[in-house]
Amino acid sequence: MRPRRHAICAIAALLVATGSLASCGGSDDGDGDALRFVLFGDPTETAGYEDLVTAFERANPDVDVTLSPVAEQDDLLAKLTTQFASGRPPDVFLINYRNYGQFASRGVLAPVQLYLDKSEAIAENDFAAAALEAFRFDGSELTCLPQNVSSLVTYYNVDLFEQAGVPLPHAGWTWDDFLAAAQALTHDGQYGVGTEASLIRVAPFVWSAGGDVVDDPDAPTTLTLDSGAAREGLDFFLDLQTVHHVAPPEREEQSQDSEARFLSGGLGMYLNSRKSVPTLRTIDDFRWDVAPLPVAPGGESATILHGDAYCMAAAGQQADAWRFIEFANSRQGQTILARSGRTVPSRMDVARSAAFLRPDVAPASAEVFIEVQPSIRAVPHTATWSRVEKEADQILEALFYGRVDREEGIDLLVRTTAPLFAEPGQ
Amino acid sequence: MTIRFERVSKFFGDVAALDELDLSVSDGELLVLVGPSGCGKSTALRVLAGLEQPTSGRVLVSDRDITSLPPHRRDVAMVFQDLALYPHMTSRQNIGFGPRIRREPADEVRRRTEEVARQLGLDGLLDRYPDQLSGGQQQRVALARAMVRAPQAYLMDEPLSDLDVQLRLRARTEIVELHRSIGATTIYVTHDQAEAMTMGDRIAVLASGRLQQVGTPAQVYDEPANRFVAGFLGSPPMNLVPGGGVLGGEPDTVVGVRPEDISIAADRFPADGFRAEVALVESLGSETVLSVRCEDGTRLAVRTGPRSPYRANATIALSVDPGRRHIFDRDSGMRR
Amino acid sequence: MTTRQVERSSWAFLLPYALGTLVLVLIPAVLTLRYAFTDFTGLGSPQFTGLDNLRRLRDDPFFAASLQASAFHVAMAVPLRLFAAVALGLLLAAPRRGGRWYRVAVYLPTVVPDIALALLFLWVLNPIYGPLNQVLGAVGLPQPTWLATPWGARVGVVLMLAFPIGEAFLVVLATRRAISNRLYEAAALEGCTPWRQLVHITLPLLAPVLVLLAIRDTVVMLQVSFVPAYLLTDGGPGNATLYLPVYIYDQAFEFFGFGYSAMITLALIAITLALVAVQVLLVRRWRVLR
Amino acid sequence: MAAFFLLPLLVMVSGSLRPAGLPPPQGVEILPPSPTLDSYRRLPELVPLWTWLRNSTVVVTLAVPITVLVASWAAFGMRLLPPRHRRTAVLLTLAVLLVPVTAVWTTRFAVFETVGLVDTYGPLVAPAFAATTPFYVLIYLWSFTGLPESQLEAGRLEGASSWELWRKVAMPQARLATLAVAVLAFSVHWANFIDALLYIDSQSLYTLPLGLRLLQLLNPTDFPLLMAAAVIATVPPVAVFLLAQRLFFDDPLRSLRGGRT
Repeated sequence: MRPRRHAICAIAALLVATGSLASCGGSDDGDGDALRFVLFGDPTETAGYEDLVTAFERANPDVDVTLSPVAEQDDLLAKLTTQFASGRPPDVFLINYRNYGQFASRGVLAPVQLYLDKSEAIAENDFAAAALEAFRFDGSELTCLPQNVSSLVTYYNVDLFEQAGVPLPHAGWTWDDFLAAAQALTHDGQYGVGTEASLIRVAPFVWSAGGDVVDDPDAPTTLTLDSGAAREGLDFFLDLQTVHHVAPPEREEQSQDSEARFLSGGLGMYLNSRKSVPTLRTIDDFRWDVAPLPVAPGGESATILHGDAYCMAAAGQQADAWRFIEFANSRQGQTILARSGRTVPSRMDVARSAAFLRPDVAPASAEVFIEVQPSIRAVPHTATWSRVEKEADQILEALFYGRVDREEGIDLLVRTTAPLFAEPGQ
Repeated sequence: MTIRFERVSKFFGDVAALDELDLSVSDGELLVLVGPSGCGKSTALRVLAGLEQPTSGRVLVSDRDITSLPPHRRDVAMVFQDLALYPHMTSRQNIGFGPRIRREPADEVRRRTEEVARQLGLDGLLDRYPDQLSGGQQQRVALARAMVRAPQAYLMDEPLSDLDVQLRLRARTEIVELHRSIGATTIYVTHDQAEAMTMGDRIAVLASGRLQQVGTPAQVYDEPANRFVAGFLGSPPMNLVPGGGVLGGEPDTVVGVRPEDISIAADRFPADGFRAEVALVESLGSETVLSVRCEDGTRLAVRTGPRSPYRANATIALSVDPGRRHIFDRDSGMRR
Repeated sequence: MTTRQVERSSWAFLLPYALGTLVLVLIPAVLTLRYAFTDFTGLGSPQFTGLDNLRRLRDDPFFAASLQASAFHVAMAVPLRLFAAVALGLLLAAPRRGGRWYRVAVYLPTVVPDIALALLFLWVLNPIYGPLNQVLGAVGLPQPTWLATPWGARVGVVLMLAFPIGEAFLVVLATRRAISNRLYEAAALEGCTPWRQLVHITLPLLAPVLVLLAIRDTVVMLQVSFVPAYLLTDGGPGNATLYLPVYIYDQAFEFFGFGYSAMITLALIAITLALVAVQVLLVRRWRVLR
Repeated sequence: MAAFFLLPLLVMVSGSLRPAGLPPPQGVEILPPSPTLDSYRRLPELVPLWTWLRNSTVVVTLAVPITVLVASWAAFGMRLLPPRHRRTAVLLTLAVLLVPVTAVWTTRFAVFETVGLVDTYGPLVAPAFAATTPFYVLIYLWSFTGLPESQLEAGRLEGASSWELWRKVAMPQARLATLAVAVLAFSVHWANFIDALLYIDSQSLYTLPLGLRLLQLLNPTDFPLLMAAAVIATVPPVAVFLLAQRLFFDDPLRSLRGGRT
């Protein structure tokens, strides 16, 4: 019958049209043989990985790599979840140590330990211990291979410090020095210190005061920020905004976030990881540098790990995936990435090289990222940790900006997150 | 109550729907406003109802100028062509809508609604919705809605045009009887000349916004004031022959004669007669209309009795009583 | 062509749509239904767990918060959006010079992409730079930190969604235009004021359409408010805007709770159907629909 | 009051003209002091704006015609069905409208994965094969039910197949319905965020909505830049809508059936 034949032809034509998009649209992964590498990062960061992939492909002509960058960590998790669920996980993906637990706990990752042990190109002791530690999911075997070992530091506006006659931050400076500097720098719409209000920002203060954020780092069942030394650290952090007003209040922060404020010269100190450096390097109207976090009175110096690692999906092309990871973590591979200035290489030899330290550009004290490494600690990396953080951060923000009563808020913080440590099905 | 239009004009943009209308309606009269569609008859009604403001002129009711009065203060009821029944209300609610709006007491509204319904034979239908009623029933609900108000005047805007022929004939007589029994001034608008002839105490013929003629049906039919009225009333319409032709007349006139005023000579050729060939025979049962072609080519309609013996192509002799001729000026169209 | 043939060709015309719907809507929906009673995490094979997810739903404080957020949202947004659509639809239905441009103006925010609308409202609601607070400040009203307080964020999302009401507006407009003017003239003759015309004629005649719009808007606000809310507030602060679809997204895509999120989806569908049913029953009662 | 609804667009444009880093305005300002197009210049330097625009354009140029075809076919098929079956088809279509999008997010992924369409334009175009939304089928059905049975019968007497009736009788009279569906489908596909978020990985395939999200994450408080991006995302659907506005506002229901502007 004529009408049907026409209709079916048309449908077929359409299907072919969209089908062919599948191959023309999806760059070169149509055959399924290319190695799929998923990561998160902004365009400048992604550019570094593109260079890395190019170098790898030149060295390994038999392997094609498809790079799939996503914008941020939430999106990365969504992407990974759908891909694992559909049975087509990426062969290699880059993930933060606070998020890999939910994959590792379900046994969908291929641990890198065996591959690393057999590797002739790289060895375990090439890498920073603090970074390795966070990626041993069961405490002994290395699950993913760390790519970087960044940590929380203090960026500061040298000019503002000098104008205010405040001594510059230095290793071993204390909370009192920090607060005094912040207070001296806060005036006329200018603020002393900017930070986001989140668990990973609070944690180093808690540790420095001698407390911990959870009851048992290996098998946490609750947050422990409500009492003791942990509470002191939390209080000091919250007081910055609610009592001393040295941090921008919420309406200011919403209008101009701390990074933008620091860039425009309106902020004395800014707490962040190495990730800010490429952006801060665009500053040309004042001098800035980097220093360790301040230490609690009578406490120990502490900072928090910001580290990502390459993980391999158990269902992926493991052999080729490892070849890529091996290359990326070779001296050559990490040197390529170090150029972006955004990461602290997990390979100590690269971290100590000029590729990372870059004496020609700010920050002058880049070695701070290496010197603080002994004091780096990590939050837990259990299966539900990212969920705990998500909920905790909402409440910490309310606390930091004084939206809720301190006691009530902290109580709520502990109560809300407690059930999440043992969320069913996780 | 009496109604008077005084030099009422209504312009829509550049188009005159009413052009200096002067018209009086006396108390208790049923006046039919008739004319082809677009002649301004509905506009006249709407101006009277207050739904349109005239561009100029005055409308007087019982000698009072009501031109600027809002519709509901004019004490007139209107029945619309599409009836305008509220589809979401039952017959009862439709009929009682006006009184309820005017906050009349509920039992009074109820009593009057039922009374009017009885008068119109709507008894069992009060709790039905319009879409559950037949066309004739809907028409009566619309009428009842107008009557329940006991207004000084009824304005009816072609209320029967959506009914089929049978119903229309019946409704026509019903309305006339109602008018007789109520005795309120009524203006009835229609484009149907037969309706106009049968219903009106007087007929007002409108064309292009201008009043052509007012008078009793007989006056208007027998002495049309101009060519337009002559051609508009009557079916088949009056034969109008420029210059008169076989009918005889001056060159600067148009001569008209009604089809029933042409007689057919039975056997002998009359002195003032003329010959014509039958082109078409239309038998309507009670009468027959012949379409004939005269020797000079003029075509005429001739009305004759039932069971006509004439066939197409037959030649017949016709004559016209000169007193039955209507003579109009060729240029002005006015009756001479 | 015989009737049989006509019927066969009609199925041929329906085929692409039927296939598309089957593959893109029905099969995925049925799969979701199945997952709701499993512990499916997206990894490995799902195990049937009976009503476990339902029990978990009952005890989940985040689900309760989410339910509350959605309830407040629907209660605020649906009446506001409907009121605006109806008021504007009736106001602008009358033909007048340039009337079409007013209608275009009302519709325009509806074609703004969600993401652009969300970005715009991040700016509008900005506590210091935002135009809204500037206006509030200019007339001496307090200038809240909109997105930082639970109610501020909820109201902010509602405010944003008060603009894209073009569809309902268009429907009201079209329905109003379909009502014969004679009805209003008849009412005017009875002395019906414009207000009473609205109450006695327009609203009753619009009623069936209003019911449909209310149902549709409830469904839309319950189910589709995901994108703007996700972009504007991402559930915060304090889960005040953790609308059901946002929580479903979080569970499925961030917390590996495929099975559980499917159960929340079922709950969402059940709530939607219940609300629709209540609305239909209510109007049956009021005899608006015959 | 109607002008009130233009405010968002005005605010968007005026916001995009603010010089970056300007201190907060004192009082209400319609236009920023010293307005500048600087944000529009910075935008393509910071992000691959042209790639995003191109990708979005590809998606809508595929999705809109497919939507029109599938929706009009489906509606014409329903029109040909005997009334009883037609009613069933309409009810089923309405039921599909009630299925929440959240119900198919994850499981649709599995479907796309099976046919290898993940991380292609496929998932963005795919909804067009289900007419984008059943609503568009109903628009066409409304238009086609205005088509008298006699026209179809007359066509059949001439020997026209159903296909020819669709093409030569039904579609020419439903031109306005086609325009309406095309305009609506354009704005839906242009704004499609969630499908892009879920099923697109490669930045080279990012459509504009996903790109805007990336921009928001990168520069959360650079409002002039964000507003400029919002303006760019908004201009095409607004332009398309303005081209077709007659149709929507003169007498929507009649014009869908009437076939002529």
